Amino acid sequence: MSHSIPSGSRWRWYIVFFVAPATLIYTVFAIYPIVESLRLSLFAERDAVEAFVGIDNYKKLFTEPYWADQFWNAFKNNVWLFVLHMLIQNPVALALAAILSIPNLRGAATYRTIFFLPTLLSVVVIGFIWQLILSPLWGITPAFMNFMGVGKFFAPWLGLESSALTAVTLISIWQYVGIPMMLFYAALLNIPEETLEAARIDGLNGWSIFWKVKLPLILPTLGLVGILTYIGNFTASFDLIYTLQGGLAGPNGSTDVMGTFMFRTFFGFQAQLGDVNMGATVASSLFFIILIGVSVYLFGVQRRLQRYQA
Amino acid sequence: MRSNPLSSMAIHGVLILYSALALFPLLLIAINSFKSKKGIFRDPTALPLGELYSTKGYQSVLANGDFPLYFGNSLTVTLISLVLILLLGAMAAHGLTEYRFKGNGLLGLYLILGIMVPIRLGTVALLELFVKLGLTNTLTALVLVYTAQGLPIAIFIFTEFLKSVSGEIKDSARIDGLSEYRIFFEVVLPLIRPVIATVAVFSMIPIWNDLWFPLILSPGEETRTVTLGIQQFIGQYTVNWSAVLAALTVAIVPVLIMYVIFSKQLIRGITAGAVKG
Amino acid sequence: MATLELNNVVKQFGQVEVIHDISLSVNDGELMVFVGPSGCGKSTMLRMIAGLEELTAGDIQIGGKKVDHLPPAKRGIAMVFQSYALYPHKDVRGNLGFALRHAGMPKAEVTQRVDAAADILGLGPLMKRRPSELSGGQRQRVAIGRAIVREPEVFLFDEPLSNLDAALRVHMRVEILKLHQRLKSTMIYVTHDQVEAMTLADRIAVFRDGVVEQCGTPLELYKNPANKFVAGFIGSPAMNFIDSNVVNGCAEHAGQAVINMPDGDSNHAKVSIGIRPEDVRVKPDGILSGTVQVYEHLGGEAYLHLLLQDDQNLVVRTDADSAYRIGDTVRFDVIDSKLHLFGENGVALPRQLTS
Amino acid sequence: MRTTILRTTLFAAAISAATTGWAETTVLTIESWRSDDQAIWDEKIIPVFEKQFPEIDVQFKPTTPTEYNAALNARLAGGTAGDIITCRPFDNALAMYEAGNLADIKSLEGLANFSDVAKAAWSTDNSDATFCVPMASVIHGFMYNKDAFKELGLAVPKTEADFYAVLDAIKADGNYIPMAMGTKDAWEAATMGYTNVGPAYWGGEEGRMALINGTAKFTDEGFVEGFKQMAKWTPYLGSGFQAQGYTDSQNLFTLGRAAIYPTGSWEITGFQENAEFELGAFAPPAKDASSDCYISDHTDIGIGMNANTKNKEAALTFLEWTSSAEFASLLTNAAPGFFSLANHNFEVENELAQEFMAMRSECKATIRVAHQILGRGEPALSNELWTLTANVINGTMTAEAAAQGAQDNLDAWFKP
Repeated sequence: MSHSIPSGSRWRWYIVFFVAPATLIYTVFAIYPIVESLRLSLFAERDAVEAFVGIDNYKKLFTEPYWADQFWNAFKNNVWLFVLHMLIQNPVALALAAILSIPNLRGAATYRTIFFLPTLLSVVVIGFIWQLILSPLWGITPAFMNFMGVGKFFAPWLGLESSALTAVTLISIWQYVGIPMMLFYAALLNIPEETLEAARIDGLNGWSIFWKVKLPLILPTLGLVGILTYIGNFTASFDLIYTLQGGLAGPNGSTDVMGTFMFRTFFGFQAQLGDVNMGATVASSLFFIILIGVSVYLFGVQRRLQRYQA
Repeated sequence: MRSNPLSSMAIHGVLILYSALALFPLLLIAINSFKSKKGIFRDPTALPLGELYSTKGYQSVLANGDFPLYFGNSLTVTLISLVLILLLGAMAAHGLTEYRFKGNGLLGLYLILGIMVPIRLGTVALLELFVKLGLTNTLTALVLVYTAQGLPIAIFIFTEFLKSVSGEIKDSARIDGLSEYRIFFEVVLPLIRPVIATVAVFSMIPIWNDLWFPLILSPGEETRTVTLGIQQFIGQYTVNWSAVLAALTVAIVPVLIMYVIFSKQLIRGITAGAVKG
Repeated sequence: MATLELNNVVKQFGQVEVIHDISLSVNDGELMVFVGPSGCGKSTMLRMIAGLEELTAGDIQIGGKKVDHLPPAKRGIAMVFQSYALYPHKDVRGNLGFALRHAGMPKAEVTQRVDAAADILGLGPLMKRRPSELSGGQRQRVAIGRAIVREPEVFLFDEPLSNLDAALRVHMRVEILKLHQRLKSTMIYVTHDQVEAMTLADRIAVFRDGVVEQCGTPLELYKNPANKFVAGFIGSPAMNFIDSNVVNGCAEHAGQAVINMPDGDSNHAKVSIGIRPEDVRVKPDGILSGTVQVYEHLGGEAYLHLLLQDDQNLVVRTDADSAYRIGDTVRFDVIDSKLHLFGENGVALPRQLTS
Repeated sequence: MRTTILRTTLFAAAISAATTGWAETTVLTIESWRSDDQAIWDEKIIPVFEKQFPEIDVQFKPTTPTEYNAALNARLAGGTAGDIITCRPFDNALAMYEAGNLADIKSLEGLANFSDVAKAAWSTDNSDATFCVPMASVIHGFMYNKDAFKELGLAVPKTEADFYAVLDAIKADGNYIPMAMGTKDAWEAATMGYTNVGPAYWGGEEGRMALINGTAKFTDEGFVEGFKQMAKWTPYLGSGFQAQGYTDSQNLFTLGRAAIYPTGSWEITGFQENAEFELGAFAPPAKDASSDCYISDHTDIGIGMNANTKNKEAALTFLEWTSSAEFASLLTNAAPGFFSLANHNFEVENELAQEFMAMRSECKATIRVAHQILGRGEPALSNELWTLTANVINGTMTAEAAAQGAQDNLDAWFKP
């Protein structure tokens, strides 16, 4: 015997009501355009008409030196970007969060606001300020370094192949450290006071409580920050590098990342005309790289980490 | 923790040092925006006092009488997008967490897929779409794109939060005779209030600061946003740094105000378990 | 006031059946307790009665009327939740009157009903507070008040006391009992705590794995458990079970005949003998013996945890003025007439005991 | 100010539409990368046109140079690009024409006012189609701080030897950075460096045509020498020049901290507004006293029509006007440094502009080496030259290696 649904209606319209508007806007204005773009990676202009070429564009991207060199250069730079963010941004964020979460810290709210400020700013602003600060011409950094007695170590970092990427990355870290800091901070505040008291009774001091109790307890947040860093490393890094170093991501391509490479390919740059199909190919490759990372996180890291969760 | 004065001093020392690092660049802009060009380059770190002081930069900005319009546009776009992101995102998250239905998990995954891919990839298709819809050079186009772009993160955070909320209160409302719609608006929405600030801040930043979509979708004079306006302004005044710095300062202020409004709620939201991982 | 009938109720979540064909009736004005370990289906059953879960098969009647097609609000029920489920953004008065106002009741009547409920529960001074400003007990009282104002035909309680501390729990238990006596309404109360079940219930339904193992008054369940599960679940400390071989029609323990099998029953080679701690008499010439492992003294009475010769455990109640030390050997007898026998499948064997 | 004008025009248009009833206003939008010129167009050029053609409302909508191509291409693809498109010269515009984004305007009568050389920048190789009206050329050379030269008693250099002697003198004095240029943005290095002084070594047009014909290679002496000159510049640049961007250089020079600025004539307006000293210009030095000097008189800006415009007639009207003597004079005088390519006679009033104009008669002219035909590879050779030149100046690459790199780019696709 069939039974009626308590709410009285067979087709639960309210679910449609809740889910449909978001799904619709998202599908039409986010997924559709992206899929449409990715579709283009399977096509190429042959004799002035779009023709289906299968994976030819991908072959080109990975075999022709002109493309492959750029791709691997950008990829390598992205890896460096990621490593630096993981080694500097996230530990600094964690340290700041750990300090801020000390109970009854005076001025904690003010510090928090200040630390988050750079995150709010547009890259137009950030790019401009840091170029000014690091500029060898206007003398802010050289003067400061002279003052500190290390003036001879100054170099025009943004302009040197050896240091430009690292300099840009440090600026990015300066800007975005607020986000992981907030996440860590929230996670640290969520640790029950009893757990910490138990640790104190077990004879752990401040340091060892942090390493042996707090850190394991916020591991899931560490994982989350890790994957957000990974994604941001491929998607968000574009704006800053484009603003600071231009479309060619100089000097000599040393700051080129997947984002700038894709943009340059897709839309062209100065004398170079855009190639929509190759741009889409780079974009799709980027998409798969991100997808692999996210899958590793979802199916490997996150599962393991969640065991610690209460 | 027992605080001994020495370690407390060390802690504040570290915090103040980092504050200086975070604030110095911003102060630099603000200070120099009140100087003449000569003043900026003679000594960038000097305070705008005496002969260095000049409001020429701000005069150039004001002379370009369009900035109020740009601010209006940015505010309109940002606020409407925010409302849509928050409302539709919360609705979808509620639908996904509260009801069992076929394809629920898959739909959830689909909706947060957008975190991974920058919509910018789809610019050309988007533009063609808006041309067909007759929405180019309208703020509506921007609102739609930003909403689509902001939804995945919003849904992700709301879902995480709603998962941690006991379902009993909704059941209780059901027993009190509320329809599913009213349960959402009268019970769930007030419940997620602390997280709303979190989502609002995280969604607001990229919208306010975006340069790309205004440039492509709505570059028209009447629909220009502040960030685009500033950027074009910089383009026109490449060598007039007083004006550029004044414009940059002017661009920072509104974001700052919005942040201060939301910031109290922000931490409460994050700590409410919003972003648990 | 109404009766409640559950007829052949089945519930599946996807492919998993969690309620297997349950039929049960609750009388008008009766306080029925659903008890069982977590995951036994008791809460699911309650939620189906409330209308929060759909039935897969079967039907539910309240006051002789089929209700399983009705939304929760139309079923004439009210429910009190474990987490209280108060609206955090409304004060106590707002929480109490919310359902009534929503149903479109005139303001004056809402106020009158809310005040009456507040009066019963002593919430008067708290009316302007928000839930976050209330203690656990006060919140629970508001949650109950919210149910009362609706004057439902059936009250549903879903583990309402488990978030409270022990003393408050005892106190609230009494209040609920008083409330039931005062309102004389039909109530269904879900708990995993058998003490709550025993003290509150007119009748208890013991759930396990989606079936009702036994339903009856607390005393029936205590005296005549239908199976080993019910026997072990009802009563505190729990009933002891001694594995025993049947030799010559006699269940024996450590070579010592303990109890005769019911007449003519020769189908069992092994049985469990169920012995409640209170049905053991310690005496120096007892035929059974064990070594004291733990001695619990509760003031008015004391419990001995004995290790029997074949390494089985037995908890024994003894009077408070006796003194034992760990390692002492204790001799005892069992009261034959109060023993229970269970077959290998756990089902109670009829007791026609001769000894 | 701008809006006021805009509003007045709109208002006037509305009035005229309302009173006449039939005259509908057509709005033409101009795409351009010259955001610096906004005021010039809004205040000086457009009002003149609109006075003659009140039924057409022209709006100048520039995008900053860094975003111009990307944004324009996206808008073209989406069908929202402006009616009038400012064209970059040669291969870039040609590709846009071939992609169907620029219309063939060969039928425009006004094109007769331009020389074939000028038209070549915006025509197909066989000259069958012309897709932009030549608007202006820019002349490369050097600007210098006249006050500084006076102070140090320096004369304008004519030859390579003079040039380095002057630089050495400035460097020895130490008050000024000899030359304001950085390599951070890369394009100045190639545009104001290599293609500025290089023609003197590869013989200008001769050398460029030889490359196109396949009779010369980048690895030939003249082209390598161009790169070698770049390497010689390094010691005269400001410290930290690697991180010095275009605007940094502009500021360095206009603030009077650098004495010489390798540049093009397009800087005239901005520099004259901002510099508080007297500006002068000199041509790229000749190899030696017996050699000719060469300038890059680069056909830089054309103006064409979006092939898909809905206002074709109005757009053609506007383009026809841009080929007139009136426009040529307006542009050259409003934006001194952008020299009209038309054959009309008009006066150039700006003195500094006149100095640049004078170079035309003193030196042989050519265009930027990589722009015509040679720029069609992947990546475009001119983009490649940016990076190569910057590398040479930075000292991370030898002149020979850079020349080889440029030749490799050609070898990969180019058939003479």
